[in-house]
Amino acid sequence: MLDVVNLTHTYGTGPTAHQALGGIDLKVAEGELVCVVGPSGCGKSTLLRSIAGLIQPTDGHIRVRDAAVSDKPGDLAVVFQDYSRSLFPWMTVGDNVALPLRRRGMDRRARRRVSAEALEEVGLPNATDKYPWELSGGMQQRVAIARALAYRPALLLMDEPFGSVDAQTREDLEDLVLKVRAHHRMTVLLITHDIDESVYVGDRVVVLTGAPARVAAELPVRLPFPRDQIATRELPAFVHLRAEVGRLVRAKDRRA
Amino acid sequence: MLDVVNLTHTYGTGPTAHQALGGIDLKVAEGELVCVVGPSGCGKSTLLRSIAGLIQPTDGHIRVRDAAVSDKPGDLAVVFQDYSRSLFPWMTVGDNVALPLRRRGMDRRARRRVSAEALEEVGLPNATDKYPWELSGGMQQRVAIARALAYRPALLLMDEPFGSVDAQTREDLEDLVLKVRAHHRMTVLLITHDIDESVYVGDRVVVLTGAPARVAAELPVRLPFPRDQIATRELPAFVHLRAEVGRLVRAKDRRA
Amino acid sequence: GGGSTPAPAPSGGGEGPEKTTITIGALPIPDAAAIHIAKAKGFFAAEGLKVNITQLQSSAIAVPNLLGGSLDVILGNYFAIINIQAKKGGDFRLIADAFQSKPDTFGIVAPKDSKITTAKDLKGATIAIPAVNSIGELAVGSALRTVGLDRLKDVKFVQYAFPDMPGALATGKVDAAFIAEPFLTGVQKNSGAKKVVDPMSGAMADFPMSGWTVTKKWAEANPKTVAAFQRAVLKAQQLAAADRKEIEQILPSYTKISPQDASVIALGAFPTTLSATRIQRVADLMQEYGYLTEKLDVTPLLVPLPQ
Amino acid sequence: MPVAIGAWEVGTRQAESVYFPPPSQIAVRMYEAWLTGPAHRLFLTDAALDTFGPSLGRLFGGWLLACLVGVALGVAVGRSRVLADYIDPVIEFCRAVPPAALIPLFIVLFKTSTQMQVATIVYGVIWPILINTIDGARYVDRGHTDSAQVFGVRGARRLVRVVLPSAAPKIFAGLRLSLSLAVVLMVVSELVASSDGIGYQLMYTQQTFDMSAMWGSIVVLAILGYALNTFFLFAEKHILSWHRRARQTT
Amino acid sequence: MIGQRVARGAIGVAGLLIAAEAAGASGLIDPTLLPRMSTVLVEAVRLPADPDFPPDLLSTLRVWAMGLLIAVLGAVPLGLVLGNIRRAEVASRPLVEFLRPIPSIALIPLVTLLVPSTEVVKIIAVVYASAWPLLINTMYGLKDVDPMAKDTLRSFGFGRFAVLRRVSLPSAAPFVMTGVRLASSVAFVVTVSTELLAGGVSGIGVYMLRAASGMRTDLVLACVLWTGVLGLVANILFVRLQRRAFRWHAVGAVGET
Ligand SMILES: Nc1ncnc2c1ncn2[C@@H]1O[C@H](COP(=O)(O)OP(=O)(O)OP(=O)(O)O)[C@@H](O)[C@H]1O
Ligand SMILES: Nc1ncnc2c1ncn2[C@@H]1O[C@H](COP(=O)(O)OP(=O)(O)OP(=O)(O)O)[C@@H](O)[C@H]1O
Ligand SMILES: [Mg+2]
Ligand SMILES: [Mg+2]
Repeated sequence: MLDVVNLTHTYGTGPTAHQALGGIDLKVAEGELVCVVGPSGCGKSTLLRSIAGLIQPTDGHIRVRDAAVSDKPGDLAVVFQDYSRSLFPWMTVGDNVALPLRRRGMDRRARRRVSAEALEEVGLPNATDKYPWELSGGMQQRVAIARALAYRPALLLMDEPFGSVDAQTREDLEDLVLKVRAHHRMTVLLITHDIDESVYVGDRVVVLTGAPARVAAELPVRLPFPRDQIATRELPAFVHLRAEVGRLVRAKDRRA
Repeated sequence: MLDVVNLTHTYGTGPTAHQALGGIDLKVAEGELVCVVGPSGCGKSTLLRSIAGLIQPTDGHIRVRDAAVSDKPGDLAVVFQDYSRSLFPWMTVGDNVALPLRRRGMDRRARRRVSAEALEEVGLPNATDKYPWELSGGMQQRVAIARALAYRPALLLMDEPFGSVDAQTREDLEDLVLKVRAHHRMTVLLITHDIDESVYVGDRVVVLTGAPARVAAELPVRLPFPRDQIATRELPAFVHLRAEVGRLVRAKDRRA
Repeated sequence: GGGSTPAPAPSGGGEGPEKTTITIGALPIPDAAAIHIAKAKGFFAAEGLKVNITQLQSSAIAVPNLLGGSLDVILGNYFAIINIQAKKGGDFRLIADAFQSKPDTFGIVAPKDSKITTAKDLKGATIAIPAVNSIGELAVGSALRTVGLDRLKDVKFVQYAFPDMPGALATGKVDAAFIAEPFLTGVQKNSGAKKVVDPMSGAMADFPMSGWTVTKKWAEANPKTVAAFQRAVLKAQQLAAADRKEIEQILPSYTKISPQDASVIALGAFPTTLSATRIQRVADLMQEYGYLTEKLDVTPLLVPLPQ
Repeated sequence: MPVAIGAWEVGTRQAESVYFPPPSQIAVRMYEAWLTGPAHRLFLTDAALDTFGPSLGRLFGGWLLACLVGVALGVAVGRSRVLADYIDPVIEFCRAVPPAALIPLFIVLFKTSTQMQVATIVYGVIWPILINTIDGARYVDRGHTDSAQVFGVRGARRLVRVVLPSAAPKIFAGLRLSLSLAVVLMVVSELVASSDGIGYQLMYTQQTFDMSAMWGSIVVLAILGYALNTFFLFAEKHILSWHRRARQTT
Repeated sequence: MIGQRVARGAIGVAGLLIAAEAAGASGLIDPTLLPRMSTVLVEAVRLPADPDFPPDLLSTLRVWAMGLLIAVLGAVPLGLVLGNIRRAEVASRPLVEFLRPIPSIALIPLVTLLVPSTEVVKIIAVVYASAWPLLINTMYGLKDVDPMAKDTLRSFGFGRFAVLRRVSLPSAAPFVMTGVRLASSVAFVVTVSTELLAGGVSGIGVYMLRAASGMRTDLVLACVLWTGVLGLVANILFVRLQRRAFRWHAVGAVGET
């Protein structure tokens, strides 16, 4: 599905140039959910933006379903880290979620219905007619998630999507992503700082090290499905794996 | 230090009005560190903005050091939830941190020194001459924290300040806040979604319920100082308290 | 100062002009030739006057400049000066005559293939004039009246600057144009436009066009300067009246009229006297055509030339 | 405002200049000339209709045309670096050229006087719209363009749903500037080749030295500009309500 | 990069000139009425050699610069006040909106009556006309400031004025700068138009008057080319300045499709 080979990215040129990605290799199979963890500023968002076709690699290449990534994006959706800036303030929340659905060939009514359903799923049944700036931070983040999920992309990229919501909502959203993924066979790449989360939702955890970013380790997560917030987290394999990931993240010089 | 009495806030008027705060009473003593937890969208940020004097209460009142909060706020600093928008894109990171220090009557050199120190403390020793948009999300968040800490306010208000950083950095920052607080006898009000964190750094945890926000419970945290990321978290009292807070947060209807 | 002739003003006393530096406003047209000749030949300097010449685009803007004090002397279009004087918009003094029409200095022209060939054909036509309520309108009105047409009922006037008139004629935006030299020669030569009628004939033959104008206040405050100016301009007028070569030479220096064009265009007359009877014609004709509501006596406006 | 009018009245009465008649006299003159018509025409006289009608036609024709062309071209140039490279210098060149200096060109280029006048208005008022639109369209927030791109919002929809709303505050500044500029250009365009309209009236009364009537024309222009601006702000308030509310701090 | 942009710009300008020449050559524009672009270009190149022209050019530039400077110094602060204090804006709006549509053509004769200097009259006309884009763009720029940025500074206890100076002004600055660029060309247009209308001792417009009086339409159009070039050069300088001062503005956004 996704094939990243020797991906390198350098911001700027000359003396102030900053190499963010230092040759990343990553393969994600169809339907897989890969979690990416790594220290702050190591280059996770840069990786994600490259895959989304928003920035051009300095070197290496990215193929999604065997097609090179160009600026005409494939069938993907992104939940940005800076979610509040990714919502359009001139549209209601419902319109924000419905906007991309036109590409799915839906008529007006279908778009409204799908958008309302997605908002309901993220716990915002009454927000449809509000504007993004009338919502709290966590609510805006959930709108961004709803927009991505409603779109039902083949590839879903999420950059710390649950950072601004409370613990309970976070768990619900984790389960929601698992459910939608299973239902629609989406491929998901999820960046997170929460090590428990990476193990709980992931099929695989990729650990990055910083300055410039490289893949430090890849750990397959061999936990049974369906996962359960209480039962899964109590499994010895879970406890073991999360300690392992924690060690790997901490082992590296974390300051970029 | 901080005295919130029957604080009520309603956004907008007429049929679309939304009551965010439904009469909040809260007292914070000089030097105390109070953590506020509560479901997404319940009104935490609204509470914080009211205390900062950025929005006017619809009812009730707020006194900081026995002076009513007016639109010219007292000696306080805020780390906003939407940190990226609170940094000024036309200034370097160093200047962003140094700007408020003008009010401290520091000269140019002192401002630069203090700003560099604060950036060093949050793990960004090399970012001084960069612009905010050249930094990653987590790095921007740390700049916002550095700015607030460097200011050494009597009252520090933080809205999910560690949401975008990795686990290791998060722990370092928690300890940094504890250290600075002890050193300068700051009063701190910290909003967080991480229940462990609220128990680890707080002297007291305030649990809010939503729509409109009310204080559901207040739990004193009787854990010894100095706190330690490994030792403190292993204490039975810690484990017990965090379970207690978790239950309280989950107990309430979390959907606003 | 070079007051070689005794000061004529009754106020008398003292040597030399009161104001030695004067600013003159004039249009870049043949009418203004005298001051340029006077300046070039040192007539002003001989009178102890230093002159600055400001280029103006129209008489409409000249008057506010004079009243506001930016200019001391302007080339006043008699029609405009008398009109404003009558309406009490200013109190003027004419200190020298400048220009008078002669045959072929103005013309009403129509495009080459136009059906308009005589003044009679102008009935129903749209005619370009440089300004409404101006000498041009009066002249066209007079030409129309000789063939029994009325300027208010039978034609429509629209405003175009002289340089734009050939274009307006060629594209059919107007049927005819009241046009002055050198454009009159130009449009006939370049576009083959033909002259329908010479409006400066009959009642308007040898019609006074413009004169050097100051305000009453300024004239009273600076009688010797006025006299010095009059002497200098008079000398230049005499040269101009005597020999058209003088004008042909000076024209290219303050306009962009080429020496070749200057040698072929029709020139008006440069009067060497300041005659109340002559200028009264303008006021009377304006009254006859309804531009003035009552008779205006121009005699008090004239500052007699020094002998 | 009443203070300003009061000061004007007192000032002009003191000065007693024919050129600066007091506003009361201007008002009387305006009333006689334009408002003594039959009731079913809102008391407008024939003179008023003959003067205002053609002027308003040219004004709106020119302004709307300038809006259309300005916004369309502005968005194109703002969104395409390549196009901008090619035509930026041409735009910068053209907008420093006074419309009055182009009248000879317009006379030759356009068939009728009305076309010529509308062209003059368009040429004169398009620049603020164009420049502000270019700026607004060029600097769309990165978060917004990125979102649009990854969700495949492209082409016309991207223009209508993302670029235009984002540039709207700037476009509106340009539109507001150009609206009163259109009034000015309407006057300029009526100085040449015209035999009706408020600008013609202004020039005619100036030439005939009818000062209170001339001031009457100026006052009409001022009122016209004020009225247009009021309508404009009203429309803006509705179209940009999201912006106003998102941007207000309380 | 820069080289490519200059080349493209040159191609754009050349295209315009060629189109104009073609209009003349093909007979779309009658060459007896308007000279061909090639003729005009030759005259435009020759103009600086005409001893009359350089002083005229300088005089126009002087009026332009003075007028623009005064307008910027006056209108930008006024825009800041009106954009910040709603009550001031509402109170002054009628006056501003009554004044804005009054053409300088109507005002010039009246101002001439009161001011005994043609140069000052021109400067007043320039200031009057070029103040509006500055005022409106400043006001709209202020409306567009992110409230979060203002809140940040307010929360640190900075007063209204400090917020205006340290947040509103820098954040609105790029838009104000656009206003300056607009005002700059308006100032050129008004300077030359005023010279055309009111005349004067010198100025490009005065040169055009003289040229028109001699049926030298080619020279008139050559002057038009010069005003265009002056506007272009002034704009290049302003854009340079803008790029330098507001790098953060351009980087935060994308320009490509
Ligand atoms: N526009 C830019 N210009 C220059 N440098 C940049 C830019 N964007 C990011 N960087 C640098 O690239 C590095 C990686 O940034 P990136 O945003 O990918 O980090 P991240 O892993 O997402 O961090 P975080 O977890 O804090 O969001 C950082 O050191 C940052 O300073
Ligand atoms: N500007 C606004 N206009 C209208 N309603 C608003 C506005 N800002 C916030 N609200 C509403 O007020 C409620 C509380 O918002 P607030 O931002 O205080 O929540 P929060 O507790 O900070 O949530 P989160 O944890 O998601 O940040 C929400 O329901 C939100 O929709
Ligand atoms: Mg990131
Ligand atoms: Mg919040």
